[in-house]
Amino acid sequence: MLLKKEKWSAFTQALAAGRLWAPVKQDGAARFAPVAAGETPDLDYDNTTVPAKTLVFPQTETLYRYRLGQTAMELPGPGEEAVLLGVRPCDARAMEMVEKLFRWDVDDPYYLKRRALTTVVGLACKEPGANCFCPSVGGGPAGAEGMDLLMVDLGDAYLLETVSGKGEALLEGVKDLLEAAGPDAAAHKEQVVREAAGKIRRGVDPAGVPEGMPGLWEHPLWGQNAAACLGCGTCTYLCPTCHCFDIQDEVEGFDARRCRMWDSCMFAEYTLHTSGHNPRPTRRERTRNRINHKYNYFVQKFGVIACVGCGRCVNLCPVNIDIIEILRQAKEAL
Amino acid sequence: MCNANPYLPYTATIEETWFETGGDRPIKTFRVTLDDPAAREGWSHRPGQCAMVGLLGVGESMFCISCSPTEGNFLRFSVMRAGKVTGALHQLEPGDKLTVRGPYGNSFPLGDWRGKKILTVGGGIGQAPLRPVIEYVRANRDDYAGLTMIYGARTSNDLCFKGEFEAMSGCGDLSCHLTIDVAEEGWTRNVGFVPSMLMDLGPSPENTIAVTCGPPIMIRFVLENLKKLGFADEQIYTTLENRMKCGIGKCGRCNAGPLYVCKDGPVFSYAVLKNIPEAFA
Amino acid sequence: MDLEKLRKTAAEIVSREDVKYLIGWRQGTFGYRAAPCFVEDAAGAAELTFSPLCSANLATYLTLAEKLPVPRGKEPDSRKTALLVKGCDSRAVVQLLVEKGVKREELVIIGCPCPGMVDRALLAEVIPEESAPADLKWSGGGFVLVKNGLETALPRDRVLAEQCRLCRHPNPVVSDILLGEPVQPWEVGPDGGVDEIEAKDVADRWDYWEEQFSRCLRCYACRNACPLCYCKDCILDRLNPTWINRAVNFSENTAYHLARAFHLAGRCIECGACERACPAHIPLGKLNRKLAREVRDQYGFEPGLDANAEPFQAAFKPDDPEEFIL
Amino acid sequence: MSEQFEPNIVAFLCNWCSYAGADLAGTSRVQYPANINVIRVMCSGRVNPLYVMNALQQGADGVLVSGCHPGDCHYMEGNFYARRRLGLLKELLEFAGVDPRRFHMSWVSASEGHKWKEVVEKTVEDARAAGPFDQFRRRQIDW
Repeated sequence: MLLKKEKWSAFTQALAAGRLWAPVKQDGAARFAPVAAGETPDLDYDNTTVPAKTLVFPQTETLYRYRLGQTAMELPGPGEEAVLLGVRPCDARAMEMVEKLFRWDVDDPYYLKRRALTTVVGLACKEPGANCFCPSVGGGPAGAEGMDLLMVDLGDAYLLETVSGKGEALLEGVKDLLEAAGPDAAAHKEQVVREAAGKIRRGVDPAGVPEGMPGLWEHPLWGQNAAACLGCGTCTYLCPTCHCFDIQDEVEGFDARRCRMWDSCMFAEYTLHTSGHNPRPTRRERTRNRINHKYNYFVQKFGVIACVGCGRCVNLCPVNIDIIEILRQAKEAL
Repeated sequence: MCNANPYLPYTATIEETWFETGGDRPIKTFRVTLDDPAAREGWSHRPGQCAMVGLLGVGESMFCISCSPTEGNFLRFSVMRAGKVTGALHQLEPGDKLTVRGPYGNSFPLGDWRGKKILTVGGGIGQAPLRPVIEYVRANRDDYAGLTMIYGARTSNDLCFKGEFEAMSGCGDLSCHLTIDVAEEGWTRNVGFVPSMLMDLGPSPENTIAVTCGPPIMIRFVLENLKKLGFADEQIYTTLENRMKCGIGKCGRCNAGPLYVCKDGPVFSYAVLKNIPEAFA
Repeated sequence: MDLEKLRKTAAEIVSREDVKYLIGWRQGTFGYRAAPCFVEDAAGAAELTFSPLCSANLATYLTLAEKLPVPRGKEPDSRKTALLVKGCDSRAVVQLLVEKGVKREELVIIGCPCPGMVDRALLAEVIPEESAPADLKWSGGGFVLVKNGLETALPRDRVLAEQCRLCRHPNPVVSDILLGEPVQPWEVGPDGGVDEIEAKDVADRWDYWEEQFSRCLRCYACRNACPLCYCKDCILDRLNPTWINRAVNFSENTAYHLARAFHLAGRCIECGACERACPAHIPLGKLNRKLAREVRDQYGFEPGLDANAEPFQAAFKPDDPEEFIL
Repeated sequence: MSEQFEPNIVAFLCNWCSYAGADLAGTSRVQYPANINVIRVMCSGRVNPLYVMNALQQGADGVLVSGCHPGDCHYMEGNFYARRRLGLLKELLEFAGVDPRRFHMSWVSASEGHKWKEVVEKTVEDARAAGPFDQFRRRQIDW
């Protein structure tokens, strides 16, 4: 279906009748924020600093709450449906990937609940960033994996492609605003996507890396690349596929909750035993684990590289530790 | 794990507590029963499995269940006072409430070991996961060809379950070898490190399964010595411990290489572990 | 800066028996980045660079190294660490010396007088950042971007980083070897960022910081990038007692940032590393500069200049200001 | 709202002077507002700025730190350190948008029961004027 851009405002208004999240720009960076009725989101933005995962896997999430001194535990309610507008293909694909983990063996009710309640309206990329490398890891500027609906910017209109039943239902609700796509829309889309892909300058072919990783365990590349690492959580917190968390009890007066919050494998405390022993004592081991988790362990368990090539960790690492460069070195060392 | 929400624990009541050891990091054992009768009936664990024990308002930590299901319909945890949660647990007395969720992880394949001789090699608090193995084998003593236990700690006061083992060693179904690192007055048993005691005893690998747990450095030397004694990789089992938060393979931190200790473990045969470089880090 | 001389000097130093490695900067892997690098041999020294992109404060690495236990029978590595310093890096070194965080005899300090660094974001506003690593240099009073042999001049005022605009000590205050000629310190104007907040009324200030701190992810990049945040066991990480909950919300974030700023009061040397590291672009420098200003104006103290000074918060004067006391 | 807002004040008093001063006020039947929750510490120099922040986070509308007069410290110089640190903390809180009326520091000696009354009255009055301080409270968000 086709959505003319003059109908964009009406379209978003219709979506904003329910809960709608879309990127907003603030201080030079975009982030997902709720869109109130009357506001029109602007999709002209570079990728958000914090990935869309934060809406299905919030940084802090209450597991259950209770009163101190009592044993009754109250679970969160059923939650509300929400539409997530303008999600980039990398972020959407990551949500799908992380779902594999959250479905593995035991279902994680919190992630799956939010995932089920969320309709992801994706947006194909037109202007990839300087560090985008999604094609290297099996994605692409118009990949629809993990989305319910894909929008492609064709200049004067958006081409809307339904990916799932949820996306279809969403379109059904706004069908008055849409018109049928012409016969040349598909070719137009092809061209837009091809142009976008052509603008991606960085990349590395990871073929052979997952199988080769165990052989590189003691390779000096880990120490060399981790030397400058500060041990902060930027790369992992901004990674759309990083899903590690910590569980803590928090008390305020007699109200308390057990909640989970993002944690990062780059922190020393992450694996620190209470005895003081740390199985990953330095940043070398922690960096090695981060890359291995994405390019080796996850592949072994779920058959896919847990990196979507969004480039956030490269772009925002305070000391320019570059996963593309690490992979290039790893490949060279194979 | 019967709760629909895997993060939601059962409440449980402490029935009995006692100190296993003293010192600045004492070990206290808790005998616990679940409050909900249905949960109590539904609960079943196997030797080697763990459970997440928590205190509302403080936090949760993973502990191995240090009793065998053959001992009765209760749970036992032996906890060393070390950090925030364990410190708070040590304050508890009979009648106090806990939260428990689990059991988590795999277990020792005791069914497959029928007809074999079992050798356990433990050090310090590492004896806690081995205790259910010993109890289980004792309860089904006719199924197994032998049971030998080597257990050591720094001093005689650091030996867990000492009284129990001393009582057991008298009744003939267990050959019990205790050792402490440094000689002390009144100690008539062996003095020396666990790995060297293992060598001194020199158990035959024939039809034997060796199970070891203890501090990482001890495990490393015990494995070395077991290999010297001729044990095949498949005959050696150990149980790992890493920091854990969720217990169900989601939170990510307990991995040793590609294996999640909480799901794929905590019990591993050396045949598996020897290919995991991080396992003995 | 004569890069040949820099590389040659560095190569000589890392070849010395008593030097473990040299910490310097190399060209980044993309766009407007330079990366800290660890040089262990003369060949590695060829990678070193010093450009207007080398804003990372290398003094951070002096206290960051995680030491593994020395294997039995082996001597600990007592060789020196060599590092390149700009003015701000050198002030951090001095402050570390004051706090006995490092030992002077374990350092070889190579001073690089610094005409000022560019701000990556400001630069990207003028010329968008690209995938290929850019080449930037100082020229005349400003900066020049070199791309495909073409030079684009960039006015200094447009792209100079904020902390550099306010820098009073562009020349290293301590060094064993000084490369090149000292630069002429420039006129430092008013600190508009801090003034602007001071001019707000108190409720508006709260709203301003609420908006900023709400974005915080608590990735701790600000803390880890800071050359003077080097406690082995940070009190803000501790769970027992828990000063700051791990939950990420406005209240905890505010407590974290205020505590972080306070712990740097009288210690912060205003290098801007915290703000540069922040992925959420929280203007952390303003908090630190406000406190540094109060310490300077009210107490007459400026950290990181004198290695024999007393640590500010572990000292007092009988006539310290006390107008605020009831 | 006709009912007057009663602020909740946390006061850290040094054991040797201010606590004794407050005690004297009590035994001398000096009347002062009951909004003060006293926490006795051994010295004002022992008051970690994190205590102040934590009190505010846990629902205090104002915080008071009181110690011996300069020169009178039982530990010779503890209050001098407190003065330097808490003076800066006051600047920081104000810069961050915490109303300056919410945080006070005072010197009250063991014999100054009446000064204690004045200090408390001023602190309570100020906090009352500043109003309830809910913005900084730990809130269990995203339930």
